[in-house]
Amino acid sequence: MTQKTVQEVHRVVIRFAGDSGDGMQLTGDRFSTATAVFGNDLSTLPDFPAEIRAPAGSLFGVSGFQIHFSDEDILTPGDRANVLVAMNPAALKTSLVDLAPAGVIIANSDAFTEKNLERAGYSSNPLKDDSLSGYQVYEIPMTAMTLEAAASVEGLTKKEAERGKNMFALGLVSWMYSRPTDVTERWIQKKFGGKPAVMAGNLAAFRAGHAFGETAGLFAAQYVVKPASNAPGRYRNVTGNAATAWGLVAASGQAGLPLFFASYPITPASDILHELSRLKNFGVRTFQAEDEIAAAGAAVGGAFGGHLSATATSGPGMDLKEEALGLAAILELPLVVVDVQRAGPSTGLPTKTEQGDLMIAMYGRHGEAPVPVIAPRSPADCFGAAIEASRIALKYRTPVIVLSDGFLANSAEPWLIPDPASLPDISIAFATEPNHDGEFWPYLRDENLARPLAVPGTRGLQHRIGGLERADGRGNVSHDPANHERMIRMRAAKVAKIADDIPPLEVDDPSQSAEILVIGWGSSWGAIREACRRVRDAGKKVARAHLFYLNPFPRNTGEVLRRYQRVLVPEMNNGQLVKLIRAEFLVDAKSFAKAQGLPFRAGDIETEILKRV
Amino acid sequence: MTQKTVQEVHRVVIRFAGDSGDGMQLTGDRFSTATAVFGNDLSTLPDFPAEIRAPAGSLFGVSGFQIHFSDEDILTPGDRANVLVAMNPAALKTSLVDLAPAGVIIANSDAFTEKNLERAGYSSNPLKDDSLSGYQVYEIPMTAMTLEAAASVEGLTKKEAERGKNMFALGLVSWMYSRPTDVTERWIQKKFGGKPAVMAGNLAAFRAGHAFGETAGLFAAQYVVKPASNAPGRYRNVTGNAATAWGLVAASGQAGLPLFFASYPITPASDILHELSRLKNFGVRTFQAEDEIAAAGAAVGGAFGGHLSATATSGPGMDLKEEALGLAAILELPLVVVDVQRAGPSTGLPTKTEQGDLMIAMYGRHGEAPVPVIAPRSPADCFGAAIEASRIALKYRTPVIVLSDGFLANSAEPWLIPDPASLPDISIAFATEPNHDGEFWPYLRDENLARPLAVPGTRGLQHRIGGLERADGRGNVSHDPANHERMIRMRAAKVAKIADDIPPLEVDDPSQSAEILVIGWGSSWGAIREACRRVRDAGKKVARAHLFYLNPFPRNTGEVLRRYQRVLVPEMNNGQLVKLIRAEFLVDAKSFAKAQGLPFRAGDIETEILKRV
Amino acid sequence: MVEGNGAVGTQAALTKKDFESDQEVRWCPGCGDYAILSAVQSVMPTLGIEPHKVVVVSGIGCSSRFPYYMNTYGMHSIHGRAATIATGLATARPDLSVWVVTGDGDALAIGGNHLIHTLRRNVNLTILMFNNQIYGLTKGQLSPTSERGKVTKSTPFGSVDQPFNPIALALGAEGTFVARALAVDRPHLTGVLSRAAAHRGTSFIEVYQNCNIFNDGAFDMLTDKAHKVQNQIRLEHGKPIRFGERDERAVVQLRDGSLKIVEAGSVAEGEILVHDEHRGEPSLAFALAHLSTGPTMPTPIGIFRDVERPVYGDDVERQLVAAQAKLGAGDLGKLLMSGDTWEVK
Amino acid sequence: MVEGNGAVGTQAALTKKDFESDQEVRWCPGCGDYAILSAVQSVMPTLGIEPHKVVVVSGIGCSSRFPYYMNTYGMHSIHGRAATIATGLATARPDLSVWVVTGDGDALAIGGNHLIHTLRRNVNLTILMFNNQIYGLTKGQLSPTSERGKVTKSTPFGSVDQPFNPIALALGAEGTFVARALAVDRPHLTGVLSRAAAHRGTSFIEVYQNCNIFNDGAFDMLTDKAHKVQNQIRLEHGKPIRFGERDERAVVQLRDGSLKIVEAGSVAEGEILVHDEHRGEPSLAFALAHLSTGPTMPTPIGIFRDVERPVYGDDVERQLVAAQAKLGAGDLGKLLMSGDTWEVK
Ligand SMILES: Cc1ncc(C[n+]2csc(CCOP(=O)(O)OP(=O)(O)O)c2C)c(N)n1
Ligand SMILES: Cc1ncc(C[n+]2csc(CCOP(=O)(O)OP(=O)(O)O)c2C)c(N)n1
Ligand code: SF4
Ligand code: SF4
Ligand SMILES: [Mg+2]
Ligand SMILES: [Mg+2]
Repeated sequence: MTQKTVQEVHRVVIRFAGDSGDGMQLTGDRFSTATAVFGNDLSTLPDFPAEIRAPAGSLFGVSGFQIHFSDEDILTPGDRANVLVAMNPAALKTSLVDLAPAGVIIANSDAFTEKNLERAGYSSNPLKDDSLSGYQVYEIPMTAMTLEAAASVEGLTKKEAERGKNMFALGLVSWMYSRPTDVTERWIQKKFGGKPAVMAGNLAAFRAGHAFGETAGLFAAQYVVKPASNAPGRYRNVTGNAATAWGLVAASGQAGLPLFFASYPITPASDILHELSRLKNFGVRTFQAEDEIAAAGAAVGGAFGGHLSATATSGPGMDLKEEALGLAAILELPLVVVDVQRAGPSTGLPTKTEQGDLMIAMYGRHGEAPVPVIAPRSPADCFGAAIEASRIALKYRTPVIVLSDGFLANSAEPWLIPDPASLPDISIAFATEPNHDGEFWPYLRDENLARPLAVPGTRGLQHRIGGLERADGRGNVSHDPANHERMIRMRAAKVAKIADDIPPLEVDDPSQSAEILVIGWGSSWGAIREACRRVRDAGKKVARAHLFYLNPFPRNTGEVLRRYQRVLVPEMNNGQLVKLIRAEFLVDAKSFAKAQGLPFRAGDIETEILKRV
Repeated sequence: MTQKTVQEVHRVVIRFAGDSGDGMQLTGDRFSTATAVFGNDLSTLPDFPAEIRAPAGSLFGVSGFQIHFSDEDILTPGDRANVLVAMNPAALKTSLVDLAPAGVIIANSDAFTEKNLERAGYSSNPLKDDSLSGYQVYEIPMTAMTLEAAASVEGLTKKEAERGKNMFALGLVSWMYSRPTDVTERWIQKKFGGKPAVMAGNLAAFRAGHAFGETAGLFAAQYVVKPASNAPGRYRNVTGNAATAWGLVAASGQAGLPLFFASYPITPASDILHELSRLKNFGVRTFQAEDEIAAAGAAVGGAFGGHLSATATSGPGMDLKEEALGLAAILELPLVVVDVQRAGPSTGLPTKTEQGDLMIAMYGRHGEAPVPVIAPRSPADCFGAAIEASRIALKYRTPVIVLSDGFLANSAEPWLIPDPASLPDISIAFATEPNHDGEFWPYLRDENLARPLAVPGTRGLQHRIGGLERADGRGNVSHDPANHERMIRMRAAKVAKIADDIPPLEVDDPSQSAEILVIGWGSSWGAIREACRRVRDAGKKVARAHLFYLNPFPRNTGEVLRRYQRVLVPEMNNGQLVKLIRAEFLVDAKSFAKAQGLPFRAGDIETEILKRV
Repeated sequence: MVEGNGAVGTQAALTKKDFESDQEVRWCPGCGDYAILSAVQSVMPTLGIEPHKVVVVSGIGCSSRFPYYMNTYGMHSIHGRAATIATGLATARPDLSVWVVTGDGDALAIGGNHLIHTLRRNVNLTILMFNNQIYGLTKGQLSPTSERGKVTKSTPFGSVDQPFNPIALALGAEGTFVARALAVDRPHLTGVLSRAAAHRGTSFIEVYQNCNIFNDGAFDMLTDKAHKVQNQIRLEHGKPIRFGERDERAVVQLRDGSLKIVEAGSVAEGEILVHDEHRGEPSLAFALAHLSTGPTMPTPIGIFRDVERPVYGDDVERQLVAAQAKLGAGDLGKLLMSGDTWEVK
Repeated sequence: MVEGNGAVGTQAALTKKDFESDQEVRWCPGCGDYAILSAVQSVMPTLGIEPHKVVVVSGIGCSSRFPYYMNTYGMHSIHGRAATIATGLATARPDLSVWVVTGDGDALAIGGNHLIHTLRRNVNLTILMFNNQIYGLTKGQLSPTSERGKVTKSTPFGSVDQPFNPIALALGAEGTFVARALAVDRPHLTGVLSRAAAHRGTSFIEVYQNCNIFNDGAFDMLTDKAHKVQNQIRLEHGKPIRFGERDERAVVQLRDGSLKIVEAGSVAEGEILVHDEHRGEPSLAFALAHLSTGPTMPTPIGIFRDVERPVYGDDVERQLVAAQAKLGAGDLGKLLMSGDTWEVK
């Protein structure tokens, strides 16, 4: 065994790339877990093809997983990778653009066959010609070594054995970055518990990869990234979709109401349904409807029945839910609608992320039907967003839209697990008694302009609601022109008034004298923050704010905006928040719009800011 | 016979009001026709209940029809009526608010029975107490006189005879305002041609009403409103819905393409379907779909098939069409979508008018899917709007939204019938040949950024389109991030570029030195114009502009807006155009919003302007 | 008083009045909807369900104004979507008695998909579809049950649409309780309503209802004094299917399985088809649905099918109970701690 | 070469290649969709319709990628809405041969309403529904054809949904051509496809298609060498329905109209049900649809029903022609001048 140096580095970006069938998502996921357990801060970016299983070796079938980890806090999955693990030529070809200059390439040389090279459109083998001379290339026959490692395992087919090559890669990279191995080994043991041969094969492959790093003379150094100094407590990795699902469950508990969740599968929102449908012992009722209209309708029904009621979808499904949303707005029923945005319009790029649905969230319904809109900024933030949406929905009797997106949905970050006891009480009181001269009037209002909710089954409070304009107070159908106008204004005022009940917009402006404010919303938070950090590191001044509440805006938003000479609004769309800001505050905010189906790179925003400071 | 004076007046507003079963819409319609044929300018406002046939005598069952006619040009159906024809107590009660001080009430005293008074909530008969002392009241036993007039008609049941009382009222008012009788008599003869007894009864009633005016000593004067000096030519009355239907037929002719019209019934848009389904000899295919989604889908199919394809709906239906609209936007297929707006949100006030759908027209689709939006300003203007929408749709291969509304839909105005030969040629060339190295590339672009359309059935140009992002040029599915961004920008640029192809915004500012600009869109045109006329008549200065093109705005819009110190935006909603203007031009435009389900009264806007000049 | 659908209570007897709201009924004078409202209001007190445990959900249409007139909980919702809302409500709240009132357009045009999915899931709902074979509220267009050739506002040259046979459609969609009744035949209608309410799962009742404004007389052949006896084929469980003034006509099943109307005298009594509501396989009910192609000829009236099948909401509930029994009530703290976690000190 | 559906042409013979696009086929290796694509591409040239007269419209799903691979006109549209687009296209352009390719989710979940309305209208379309009893593209959720108890991503405790019987649903919706085929049985599938193409009106074919990723083996009992002979019940017009290795089993209709599988030897030959695709009344086809509750038992394969009924687009066209014959071609000037007009001088 040669003596290896162990170098300390502060941050590393690794990209695993291979065929859809190569198990790259799993590999990345396991590496993330080990990294998290080790104590680094991290951010991940899964990036998979639209096809379920594309033909082996094809360019469009490449599945990638990028992880950025560090000993300090991490804000994005990283602009460019330092290390690329390429399981085949197609993976190499599609991922090279994302590799930093002089980066490391670890290639499964066994997969660089003539056939695979041709499929990837290489006329010669890049590992053999000098086209990769700008990088540090390690060619490793991973398939062969995996097969060898598993050779002694009884009852394992060759195909099964070969599928362990991702574990080989994982073992190797785990060694390179000094990741703990026990976490992964335990996971393998548990995951394949039912199939001892497969378990043994995977374990062998993982260990072989690790040992190869350790023993082969190939690698000059092993790296270590020290744990980040995160706040003390117990942590886990969490994706946005899982956090959303758990947030809804938490909200149900904090409201003291059972959760009713109606949804129709759609990428990238389906995992919320998947997760919630597992939680039956939490009393969660999930309903896979025949379409998004039915899901939204059922959710309205659940809300009328006094449950905490929610639905989740992505863009195309939003189009279909709008009519029910408008109904819920006039019925004034609590309802949480999660839109996990993806790249549109139409089917667009269904597995890619975008922030294209802010306008439809604001204005997607005919007539005047304003509803509150909020947007989480990171995977873990989805947990709180689900609770906050539930709180607002219940307290103000209104549908609330949560704008998550494909990036948040699938990306993971370490999360300081909250103590359930620390969560807010969001329970509300249902009506139990007549409230007007012995009658029950469903459209009387409290100080928040919220109407009383009498749940079916409550004796004596029978009443009828519906989509025709309601008489103020009494709640019967009213064709009175003045009442209609009053009710339109009332519904708008109710939503606007929520601004009294939310925190002011915080500004991050360490210099206190920046001239430019960068303001964003949703999942671009990390990239914007990282960009500002870099700008400041470069000695320039920039202020930063991030809107969690998009309707209504926090009370001080206008004041914040007007404090700066220039306002820049980076968005992963063609400019939507910027329109709302300009209309509302008459501030000459400028849009920096990028709509490539990918999360922002901090570098892009950094460049844009530097142009303007 | 007493000698009557004939007084000349310049403008009169008459309101006919009665039970839904009393035939008030017909009465108003016939009076309008006679008035139009006589040569007055006019504007009408039908106002009917949501119920099909409300219980006789009920307040909510009152059906009204207001007509404003004049010897000069008319802009609105009139703020308040000069004459109210009240066929029963409920009609009197609900319409009195719309009667001008000292106005004339012509009441069918036979209907003021105890039962009817009670149904209308009168504790005493207003014709007998002095509650109407501020008005000129004529009590006429119309039912009895109608029955008497028809007594000699053979084979007429009493019920049938009684139903002629609206014709009695029509006869009487026709006499009062010196309307020609031949038009109405001819119409009665034609309408009831198949039922001679009913025809005779109605004729007798009409003549009796006329004769009663002439012979009874009741009326001191007969009035005459001279013909207006309209431009020479042949005229007719037209409602917005009829004009829309005919405009689509005209567009089909001018494009040289058959019309395919798919729709699902909804008030107040259904009449477009009704009218078009009659025009089969124009080659118009109408398809009553199972819902609005299917209607929009079928329209996309018709467009792909090379027809001029259109669909019409109202608010709730717009929610449902948005997904197909987004598809059409990415397919870049020509499609005309008419939204006859009604009062929302949700079912709202379905028979009432509103301008509540501008935002959903602009932003109702997930993702970035801009489409052109235009809005006719008067019933007759719907004809040109349908043609212009078709022109833009065909030339730019894009869905186009036409925002009509319930007021335009049902209201009528005289229309100088256009000469078909004067209509624009809006034909386009379909692709017939490969356009790229022997292949057909459906996403190459012409100078307007429009793509080539190859209609199925064209030999050799087979190609596939779809809702996944298209590769620029080639048109295949593309997951390339840069291509996605390029295509999003391309589609937006194409729509924006239409601004080069539309006339500049005209400003009506006779003083050339007004400080305030009033800018509106759609059906409020007449009311705004009338309001400005009054403000100017009062010696104040005001400028006025009206947006027909809402997306894109005419090129000079910003320049126009910035020319004025104050900008006022009257809208029949809670403020929508005002948001677009503020966001786009950063002009501190103020909203004057009214959402009572009724068209603006000129007086309301006048007051609002006067506050600000 | 017991919770839920179909259970008989013990409290002071309820009356029709208990189910009447204070709202003025707003259908056209003479509309068939009045009779159905009255029938429902008179059946309700006999079901032993208190008004506050009943919810009536409707879509949009003349028929869909129904909930306003019932002194129960109610929702007048969106065109075509009542079944979705009712599905959510009944699934969340299996303790309620949830009724859907809908029209032929509301249920079969825009709402067709929700109807068939509700039927296959067997959600615990009672669906009353008022079939007037026309769009009433929008003033007279074609509906999916309008007959071919029908002249309406939207088909001035006559319809070219083949109508649905709603009973056949419901059976094709796995309906467990499928019936037809006439708005004007109160005793028969109330009988069917009681049975529908007693059925746990989705009960679908097509009620032929005259729209005297836009489609007057559509059902005269089944309701007119002069014709009804010849044309109403009453389906009664366990009884041979005979009809006519003196039961002189009968339904027989031919060798090839098809049904035919014959003179009762021309066949042996044993040959006459005996109606069996409860037959598991729906083909006989389907054949009965096809005995008539419209209400202008001899047409079966009554319960075509009434079978038991697991109920959607009950099964959902059962899974919750089972999961809780197995895993214990959900513990958020544990959930969040599940999987890989680590401590930062 | 003649325009339209089903007409035989005279030009240089078309080949399979003429119907293959240049796009790389992107289904999972082993997916049943490949076989269907290949079958369709090989049937097309035999229909005598040139590629440019063919349009394939699809919704969204794995199956719905189909149009990209056909060298015809095509549209990959919106989830569930292919039938609407195809209806518009076929109605506007009766000269085209319009095909719809859809999945069990696309056609029966979100698209269920359009499917049943298309069937009742009898729009001139050939609808191929690839039934893999799962949502493929969204990675493995329950579909409306998934069996009860099925564990999927969205039903980890097993499904509580009663599935549709797609053949029964299509028959309940007035389908005129209703068939079932197997992706892997090329000769049978191509036979059914040819017949479907020849049918004017809506042809609905349910194709059992294996999704080897998310629902592998769902149809093994019908396709496995070991089981298929015992389980495939081939429906052939005019022939007694027998199946099994030596045709030892048969379908008979009982006295009460229901169908039963018996040992062929146990009944007289004349008692065996003779299949009749063309029977006007759909009850027999419906009973056949209910012979099996899923592809894991003896299941009929073939054409359940093939009857003629007026075709929507044809009738629409006929009304235009009639109106033009009666009123002359539309004259805009005259139209605008119709009704009351007046002259201003
Ligand atoms: C989304 C939407 N589309 C269309 C309408 C218009 N609409 C209201 S009721 C109705 C049909 C009514 O027919 P039916 O369901 O048969 O009820 P009926 O009035 O005959 O009782 C239609 C098309 C609507 N309200 N919403
Ligand atoms: C409006 C909308 N909702 C949901 C989706 C997501 N989605 C795409 S395909 C699909 C179902 C696919 O199942 P199926 O139709 O059976 O086709 P398969 O993939 O199995 O061939 C769903 C739910 C979508 N694209 N659009
Ligand atoms: S229009 Fe017809 S269905 Fe509607 S209320 Fe009137 S009579 Fe009844
Ligand atoms: S997921 Fe299933 S249906 Fe989709 S392509 Fe793969 S094998 Fe075929
Ligand atoms: Mg109806
Ligand atoms: Mg499927």
